[in-house]
This record gives sequence, C-alpha cells and structure tokens, in this order.
Amino acid sequence: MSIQQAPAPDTYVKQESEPVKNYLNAEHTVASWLLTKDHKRIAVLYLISITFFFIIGGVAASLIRAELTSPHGRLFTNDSYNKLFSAHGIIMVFFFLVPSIPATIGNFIIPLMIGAKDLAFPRLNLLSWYLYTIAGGIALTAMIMGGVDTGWTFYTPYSSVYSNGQVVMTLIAVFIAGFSSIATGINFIVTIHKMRAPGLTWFRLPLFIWAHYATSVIIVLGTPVVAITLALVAVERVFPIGIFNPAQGGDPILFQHMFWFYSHPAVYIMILPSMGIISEVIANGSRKRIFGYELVAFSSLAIAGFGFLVWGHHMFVTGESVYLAMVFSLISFLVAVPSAIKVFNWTATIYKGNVTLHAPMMYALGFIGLFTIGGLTGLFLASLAVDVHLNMTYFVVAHFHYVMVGGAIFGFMAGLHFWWPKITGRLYNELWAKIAAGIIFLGFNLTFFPQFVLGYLGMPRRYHYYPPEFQAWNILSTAGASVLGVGYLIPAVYLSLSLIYGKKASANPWNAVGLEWQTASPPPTENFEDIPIVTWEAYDYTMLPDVESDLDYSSLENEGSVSGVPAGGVK
Amino acid sequence: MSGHAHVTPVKVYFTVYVLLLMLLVATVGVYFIPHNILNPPAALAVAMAIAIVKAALVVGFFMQVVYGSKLTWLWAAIGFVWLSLLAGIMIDYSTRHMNMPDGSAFDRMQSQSSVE
Amino acid sequence: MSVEAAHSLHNEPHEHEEHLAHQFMNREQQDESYIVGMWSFLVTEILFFGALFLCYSIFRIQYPMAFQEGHEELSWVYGCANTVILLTSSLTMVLSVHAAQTGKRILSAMWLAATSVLAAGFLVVKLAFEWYPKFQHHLIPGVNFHWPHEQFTEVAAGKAELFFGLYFAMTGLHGIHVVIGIGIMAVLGTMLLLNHKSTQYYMPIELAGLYWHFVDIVWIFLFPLFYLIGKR
Amino acid sequence: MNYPFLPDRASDFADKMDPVFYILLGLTVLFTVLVLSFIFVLALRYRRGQNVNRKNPRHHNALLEMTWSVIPLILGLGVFVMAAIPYASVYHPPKNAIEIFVVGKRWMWHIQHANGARENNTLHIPVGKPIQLTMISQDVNHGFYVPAFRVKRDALPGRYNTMWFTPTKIGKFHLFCTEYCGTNHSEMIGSVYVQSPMDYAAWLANAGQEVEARHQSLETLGEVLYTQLACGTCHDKDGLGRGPTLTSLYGSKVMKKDGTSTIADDTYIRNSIFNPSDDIAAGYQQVMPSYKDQLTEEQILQVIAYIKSLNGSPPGARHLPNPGMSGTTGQKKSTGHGSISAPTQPAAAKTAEPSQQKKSGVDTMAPTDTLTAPKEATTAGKRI
Repeated sequence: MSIQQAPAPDTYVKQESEPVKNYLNAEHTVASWLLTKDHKRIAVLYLISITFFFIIGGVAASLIRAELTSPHGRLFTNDSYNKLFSAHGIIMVFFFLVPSIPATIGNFIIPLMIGAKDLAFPRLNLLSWYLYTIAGGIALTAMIMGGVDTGWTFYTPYSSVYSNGQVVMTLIAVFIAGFSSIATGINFIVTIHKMRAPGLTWFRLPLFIWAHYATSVIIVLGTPVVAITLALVAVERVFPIGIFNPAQGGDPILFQHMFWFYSHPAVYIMILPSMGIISEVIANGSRKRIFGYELVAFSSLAIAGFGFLVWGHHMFVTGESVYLAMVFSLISFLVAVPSAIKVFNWTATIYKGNVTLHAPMMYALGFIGLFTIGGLTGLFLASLAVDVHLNMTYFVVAHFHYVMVGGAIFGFMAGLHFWWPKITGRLYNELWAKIAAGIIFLGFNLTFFPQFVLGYLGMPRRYHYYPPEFQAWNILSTAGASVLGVGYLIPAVYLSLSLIYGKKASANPWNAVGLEWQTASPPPTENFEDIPIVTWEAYDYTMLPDVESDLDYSSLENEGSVSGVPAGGVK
Repeated sequence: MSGHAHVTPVKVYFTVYVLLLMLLVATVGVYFIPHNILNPPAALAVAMAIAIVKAALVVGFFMQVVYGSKLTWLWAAIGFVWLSLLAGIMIDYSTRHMNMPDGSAFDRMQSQSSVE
Repeated sequence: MSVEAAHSLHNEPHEHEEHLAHQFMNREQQDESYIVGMWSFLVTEILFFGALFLCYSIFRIQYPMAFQEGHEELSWVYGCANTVILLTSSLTMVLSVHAAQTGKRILSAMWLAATSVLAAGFLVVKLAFEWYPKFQHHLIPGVNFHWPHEQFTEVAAGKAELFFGLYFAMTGLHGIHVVIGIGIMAVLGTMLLLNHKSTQYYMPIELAGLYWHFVDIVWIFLFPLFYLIGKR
Repeated sequence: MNYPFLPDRASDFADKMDPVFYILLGLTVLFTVLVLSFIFVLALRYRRGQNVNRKNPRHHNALLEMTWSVIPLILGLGVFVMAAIPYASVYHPPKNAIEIFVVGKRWMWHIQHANGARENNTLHIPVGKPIQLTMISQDVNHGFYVPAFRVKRDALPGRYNTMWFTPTKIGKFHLFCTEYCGTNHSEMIGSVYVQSPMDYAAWLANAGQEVEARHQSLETLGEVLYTQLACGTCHDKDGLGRGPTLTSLYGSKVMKKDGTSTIADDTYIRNSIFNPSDDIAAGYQQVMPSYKDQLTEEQILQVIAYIKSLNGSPPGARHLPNPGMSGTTGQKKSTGHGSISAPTQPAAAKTAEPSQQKKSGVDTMAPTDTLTAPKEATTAGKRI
C-alpha cells in the first residue's frame, strides 16, 4: 500500500522563503482570474459572489425579523415587507443555497479528491460562473427597479396575472441561474464518471463525491422542468397563453406540480452536498472509516431518486387527488429512511473513534443534531392530517430553516473551515472558530425553535401583521436572529484576517486521508505533480500512524507544520 | 483525424433515412383514416407509436447509441425514464374525483365509473 | 485490478496529444467524456421539452374540441414538408459526421452547409408559411387574438388561445433550437474550411450532430401532435 | 397579554389530528435526545487523549444497520396510516352537513349562508353540527385556515374545493388566509364565531338586516338571476327549448354530445355557465353564450343553489320571482355587490335575541329547519 510520490512535509516548511507556484500566485492579472479555466480559481470566484449574495439575503432576513418584533408592522409597508421576504427567498434559494456547496467547495475539491487535473469541461465551468453572475445581476437589478412580491415560489395566477412587481425580470434571472447550475451538474457527472484517478473505483470514492454525484443527477434532471415552468409564467405575463390561468381554462395547480417537481428535489440539492461534507469531517474528526460506508453512499442515491417522487406533499391542501396525496405522503416517509441511516451511521462512526473536536467537527456534530430535528419535523409535514394544520404556517418556515440553515449552512461552514487551509494555504484561528460555531448553534436554535411553536399555534407564513398573542415568540425569534447574525460576522472577520495574518498551512493540516491532502496547500494549478494511483479504501485512517501525540492540535498553532504528518509513503 | 470513433457505414444511414420517410408517410396516412374506422384515441396511440419508433431510429443509429458505451446507454435512457416520472403529474388529473376544474375527459371517466 | 489500471496509464503513449485537453489522460477518456456530457445536456433538453409536452397532454385531454378545431387552422402539408426537411437534414448531418470521422474535411463542411441550408429552409416554411398567416388570421395570443369560430362552433376563445399558446410556445422553443443549431453549424463549417485546429478533431462535429438529431426528434413528436390531431 | 403555548382545540378534526401530532412530537423528542446524547457521550468518551479501548473498531454491521433502517420505516408507516385516515375523511363530508359558501377575493373572505345571510371576514356556525364549506376564489389562490379547528384548504380560482369539520367548542377563533395572495395577504383575516345552536339560529335570521330588511335565501336570489338573465327562454321546464331542461338536473348523469357522460355537480354547472362550449348535452347545439362577465362568483353560487332547488324540494320552496324585483332588472351586478360591500357586524348577531326566534317557532336544533325559516321571510320580503 503506497501513495505515490507524496512529497515529504519538510518540503513545505522549506519553501516558506521562496513561495512555490500554486494556483493563487500562478498569475496575478485580473484577466487571469476572470478568464481562468482552473476549477480552483472559479471556485474562489464563486465563493466571493456567493458570499455577496448571502450577505444581501441575510440583510433581508434581518429586516424581516426586525419588522416582526411588532405585530403591527412599524417599519415597512405591506408591499415592502412582501418584497423583502421575496427577495430573501429568491436570493437565498437560487443564488445561495443551490450553488453554495457544489459550486464552491465541490468545484474546488472534487477534482482534487478524485485525482484529476481539472473538471472535465473547464470552459463550461467558467461559463457557469458567468451565467450565475449575470443572473445575480439581473435579479438585483429587478429588486432595485421595484422588486418582486411573489415569494420565491411564484405561485400562479398571482405571479402570472396579478403581481405588479418585476416578475419577468426576476424569472429571467432564475432561469439563467438554472442553466448555471445545470452546467455545474453536467460537469460533475462527467468528471466523476470519467476523470477518476487510476484505481479509484466507485467504492473507494469519498462520500463527498457520492453526495455530489447524487446532487448533480438531481440538478440535471430537475432544473430544466422548473426552468421551462418559470419561462411559461414569464411568457404568460406578456402573452395570455393561459396555461396556468384558470380564466382561460388553464390550471394553477399544474404550476405547483411542475414547480415542486424541481423544487422539492432542490432541497436535496442543498442538503446532499452538505451531508457529503459531514461524512468527510466526521471521518477525519473520529479518525475512522465512516460506519457502513456502502449504505451511506447508496442512501445518497436513494434520497436523490425518492426525492423526485414526493413533490406533491407541498400540495396536500390544494385539493389534489386524495390517492396521489397518499402516495406522496407514503414516499415522503420512505425518504426519511435513508436520512435516518446517514444520521445513525455518522453517530456510530464516532464510537471507538479518536475524536478531535476541531471547529469543522463541531459544525458537523451540530449538523447531525439540527438535521435530526429538521428531518423529523419534516415528517410532521409529510403526515397528511398533521400537514393540513401545519402547512403554510411558521412550522414549515422553522422546518426548512432547520434543514437549510441548520443543515446546508452548517455543512457549508464545516466544509469551509475544513478545506480553508487547502483553499487559501492559511490556518484560521481555531479558538475563535470554535466560539463562533457555538454562537451560531445557539443563535440558530433561538431563532428557529420558537417558530415551531408559532406554527403549531397557527401563525401563517408571509404575514406582515399578526395577532398580538404571537408577539412573544416572534420577539424571541428576532433576539435569536441577532445572535445568529453576530455568529456569522465572527467567521467573516477571522477568516478574512487569516488571509493576511494566518499561519501557513501544511499540505495536510488535519492529518487526513484523501487525495486532496496529498498535494500542496494551496494546490498547484495542475493539482498534482503526478496523477496518484489509488490502492486503498476511502477513509482508511489505519494507513496513518495512530499516534496520539502526532495529532496534538496545539501544533496547529505552530508555524504551518503538523510534524510527522505522514502524508504518504506509509506502509 | 480518425479517432476511436465507431464509423458507421453510410449505407446504414441511408437505410434509416428511407425507413424514417416511410414512417412519415404512415403517420400522415393514419391521419386520413376516418373516425368511424379508427377512433381518435386509437389514432393518437398509433401516431405516437410511430413517432416513438422514429425517435428510436434516430437515437439508435443517427446518434449512434447502439454502438455507444453502457454509460451512453444509461444517460440516453435516464432522460426518458425521468420524463415518465414527470408524467406522474397526470395521475393527479385522472384520480382527482371531486375537484376537477371542468368537465374533462378524466372527469367523465371518473363519474361514469362512480355511477355505474 | 487497480494496479493494472495504473500500469496502463503509465504506458499511455499519448498518441493524439495535439487534440487532447490538458485535463484528460487520453483520447478515449476525452471522447467519452464529451459524449456523456452531451447526452446529459440532452437529458436536460428532454425534460425541458418534456414539461411542455406534459402541459400539452393535460390540456388536450381536457379540451379535445379546442385542439381539434385549433389544429384545423394549421396546414399538415407544411408540417409534413418541414418533417421531410428536418429528416433530410439529419441525414446530411450524419454524413457530415461520417466525413469528419473518416478525415474528409471539405466533404464534412459541405454536408454541414447542406444541413444548415435545410435548417434555414425549415425556418422559412415555419415563419413565412405558418406563423405569418397566423398573424394575419389574428391567431397570436395576446397580440391580436380573435377567434372567429366562437359563435358557430363549440370552442371558446380562451381555450383556442390556450391551444395556440401551446403551439407557439412549443414550436417557438423548437424554432429557437433550430436557430441555435444553424449558428453552431455555421461556426463549425467555417472553422472546418479554415482548417482550425479544434475541428481537426471530429468530436465537435459529432456533438453538433447529437444536438441536431435531438432537434429532429422533438419535431418528430411535434408534427403528429399539432398537425395531425384528426380529421372529422 | 396572554401568550398561549398551545392552540385552542375546537373541532372534531383537531381531536383526530392532535394525537398524531403528539405521537410525532414524542418520536421527534425521543430520536433527537437519543442521537444528541449518543453524539455527546461518544464524542466525549472517545475524545483524543482519553484512555479508552479503541480496539477492533467495526466499520459496518449489517444487522445493526438493518435494524436502524427498518425501525424508522415501521414507525414511519405507522404514523403515515394514522395521519392518512383523518385526511381521507376530509374528502367525504357527511350528508347532513350545513353547507356554507366561501368566496375568497383579494383581500377578504365573503361568506354566504344557504338562507342568504352574508358576512365578510366572519363566519358564524353552530357548535356540534358538521359544517361543509364550499370554496372558490375570484382571483388568486387563497387558503382558508382556522388554526383552532386544525383545518385548512385552498380556495382556488376556477374550481370548487370543499372542506368540512364539526366545531366542538363555543367561542371566537382566528380565520387566516394562508396562501400568499399579494399586498394585503396578512390582512385577509377574520374570525370564526362558534355559537350555541340557539344563538346561531338567531344570528342566521337577523344577519345582514342593516342592509336588507329581510335577506333572501340563496335559491331565491338565484331564481331572480335566472329570471333576469332569461335562462328559462331556452332551458324550459319540459326540455322542449333550445337548451336542456334544468329540472332535476343537479346530481343527475348528463349525456354529452361527444358520447361521454358526466355528473352535474357544482363544478359542472359553474363551468357550463361560464364555458358553455365545454360540455354540450347530447341532442343540443352550442348556442349558449358565456356568462363569464355577467355573473360574480357569489352570484353563480346563487344560481347553482336555485338549480339545486329544482330537484323537487318541497312544493312551497319554489315560487315565482318576487314582483318587487322587476325594478332592479338591468342592474344585475348590484344584486350581489350591494350587500357584499356592506360590512356585517358580528356584534349585531350577539345582541340578537334568541327568545324572539323561539317565538317564531324555529326549531333551532335542526339545520334543515333553520333554512326554511328565511324562506318564509322571502315570500313577504322586499329588497330595499
């Protein structure tokens, strides 16, 4: 068992005086960034733009929460409030959550993880970022030019006939963003199929790759449907073709069917990559192979497959066929099984592990807890009679924020911290990272847990005014949101500072297995000096010496070296 | 210039083309069969069957899937499989008893069965 | 097994280095990547059009009379002519791919040109003989729609508008694909004639072919669904 | 201010749904606590530097994995069944339910009772009686939601959705619109007043008196419209006119021109008036114009009520149009709108004297009788 030509760690210590060529310092011109075909640079471009949209969506969210401290709506008019939550939803879903992990961390790590020089189609990858940026620009323009008040779901006939907002422009933006994500999806599928290093069989792939494969399949199969659906809404605003307009014999429920055919699987587009990250981090944090690797891998595919068969559970109260509603409810319960498998298997991985509670691990453990709550509350909404009460209330809001924020964003934060040394070549401040993780966890629960209660009490979502008896819970939620906001600011500060003041990272600061740790931090443009040849299973931590002193993370504080990291050549 | 590609003999292409034209003639022919001989649903079924055969010929030979790798087969098939999942939306229309928007064909079938 | 795979990698002679993008190890990998990539793109296209076909099916079942009467405004002769044109263009396309695969550069460019001429012919029939008369007959939803048969027949204007909405949405989307196809073929043909290095490798032409055949397949379904709904 | 932790429970549906909710809540708490405590304990116990036995770690265990796949599956299926049964009952309203008609429009709920009583953004119902709401929207999608009843149903444009429940508790409850419907979505709210049968009967008889001295039952209003629009010219009693007769139409099987048949229900009748060309009865030509622009959703409900009444209700129930109405011909729309725009005052209902009703001999316990009471009123009634 050997990892070919892995550079000794000493190499990197030595090179501090004369920096090695890596993807960051390969070229310095603006054009070299904007016209780059290097997946790592594109990932960084994506990271910057996605952070930008996250901030905008976050500002909208905090304004919404500020407004809801009072049941009488003192800050905004009805119309501005509606535009705010629509902006929050549209930006967060289409411009943050869907591309967040795949286009940034996935883009950066997938070729490194499978030992490829780049994605299969580098130009398509760049095109994807441009489409995303153009789409984001159009969406922001629409919001500046009066905004859109349809909510991110664009339900017809409100969006197609009645709304006075910039609906067409926003729809065009979402349409283009859809093609950006399709481009990423196609790229990942082909890359994972065809670009794996020799010896890297499917069952030697890290679970991160499995998760991204499942995600890409969903993207490719689902996105075109929502793209054409939204395009039809845009067309209907201009020409009365009437497909979704009951006045002409069209059917608004058809819109909901076609919209959720994508938008429910889209939830898995957001959560599956996050689950992939959690698998990586848990394996590293416990220094152990993921328990039941095969089952976890297949559960990703099962979630992707079943995810396409449950869209109707968003429509239990619209009067869809009762038989179909039962089928959708049943399959929604079935989706819970692969999710449960993942949670249990992650938990079992810790058993007899050698646990290091580094910041990514803290996010990962937080993820498991929050995703458990988010997933189980999803079952409330999958249960037919219970959904009749809870659908369209704050219970739904709380549920999907537990999955999207507690799940997707915790995974994103875990991944960002885990691969930050790889991406930037710098170490961040571990102490502050742990503090921030704790604050985010607390703030998150404080924000969204009260919303479960609000939902059960019956407070509908998208309400600007609400009956005064709901105020206490709303104030609690807003208080939590401010804690959460502070929690997000801390990483923004220490991660930015680490770019300048951070200690240089070694090739493998976490002492992790996985091909991405076999190359320098940051990696060279071509990723690997030589394409590695894989002869071992994923997460085979037995190939690294299990010497506890080696893994003393105080060494992270030392100048960029984790002494004795046997990045390779271990027998 | 020649790579690893499978080079199909030109004769195959011409044969497929002639077949496609013949099937086109068949489709148009079905259109002219009076309704009392072939009722509209059956005519639609025949037209769709012909279209599927034509599409299969194009996918198989012009697009070279019959010579392609397993992976190509998989990806050529998956789109059509998922399209059938999407068509699951129609189940809603065929089983929605009470709340049909209009007196549609589905509605009729439903009400006929519920009365008799 | 893995060791063998590695072995073969290192003996890779890099025979077609000049057409090999840096991220690929060999031509076989590159070729299949392109084919699979194109097919996964076509999968998105299938679902893209598929959603429209779904709308079509739902409304055709609900409003058979509207579809019956609406289709009588369309001419099956033009539809059939266009089908012949597109099928022929598919043939010229595969001949172009065949020529490219066997290294006949100029022949390949000629067949590409023939394909784009046919595609343009399709558009001429579509726009001049079909869409333009629709405009004259006030059958474009929202623009000047007037359904003269409402008084005498059994189809309300809204339903007819729905039918023509679907007609224009589906044939329009197909038409956009034809225009894109013409653009791709024009660029590729020019590059072939100039002997540009990326077209010395037949794969771009093969991929354009896959795209074009897909456009053909969509029309194979559109033709009977819109033009051959049934004679009374 | 009272900040509740649990919502009111005021309907039979709430009684059916809440147990499922609490079972799910129990399972959620159980599994969350289980997972969190496992994580906590394991992460601490196997922390780096802890001297614990890490020998022979297992990387998979088929039996264990099977167990924790199958147990959630079984639990899930159990909950599915428990939740599906009450849901299925939503689709089968009892025959004796009191039918109330709801029209959602931006941004109000307009409610019509069978006897012609109307209210906006309030709903008065008697306790202990099954209530069936037949809902439609005039513009966009709305959602009719009463948290205390745990019931919700979308009011959609172009089709009737129904829901039913039996209120079990007297009181005032929130009514919300849950399907986002535009600018004043959050103001499309109201109250549901569950009253004792006596209070309800009193309210029903007097509701809307400020607008009309005597309101007319839905079927009478429908008959007025029927006359105004001259429907009888074609749809005569004997079926000899240009259109089929409407006598005994409702609920019957209609043979259609294209050889198929359908049941003439609310949706069918509504569609036949708005889109006459969709379903032509066998043996007739398409000559009927669309009444889409001439009838509001409220009015169409009245016409449907009238057509229903042609099914051979008690002879006294049918009567000629009120002669007093002839003056209003030509202002078709005002029939509906005059009273719609007038705010109804729940306070008035509260103050109505139940005792008065008793005197008039109304058996307040029987919903069918409460419906006949206004009919008496209409025969003598005059519109203002």
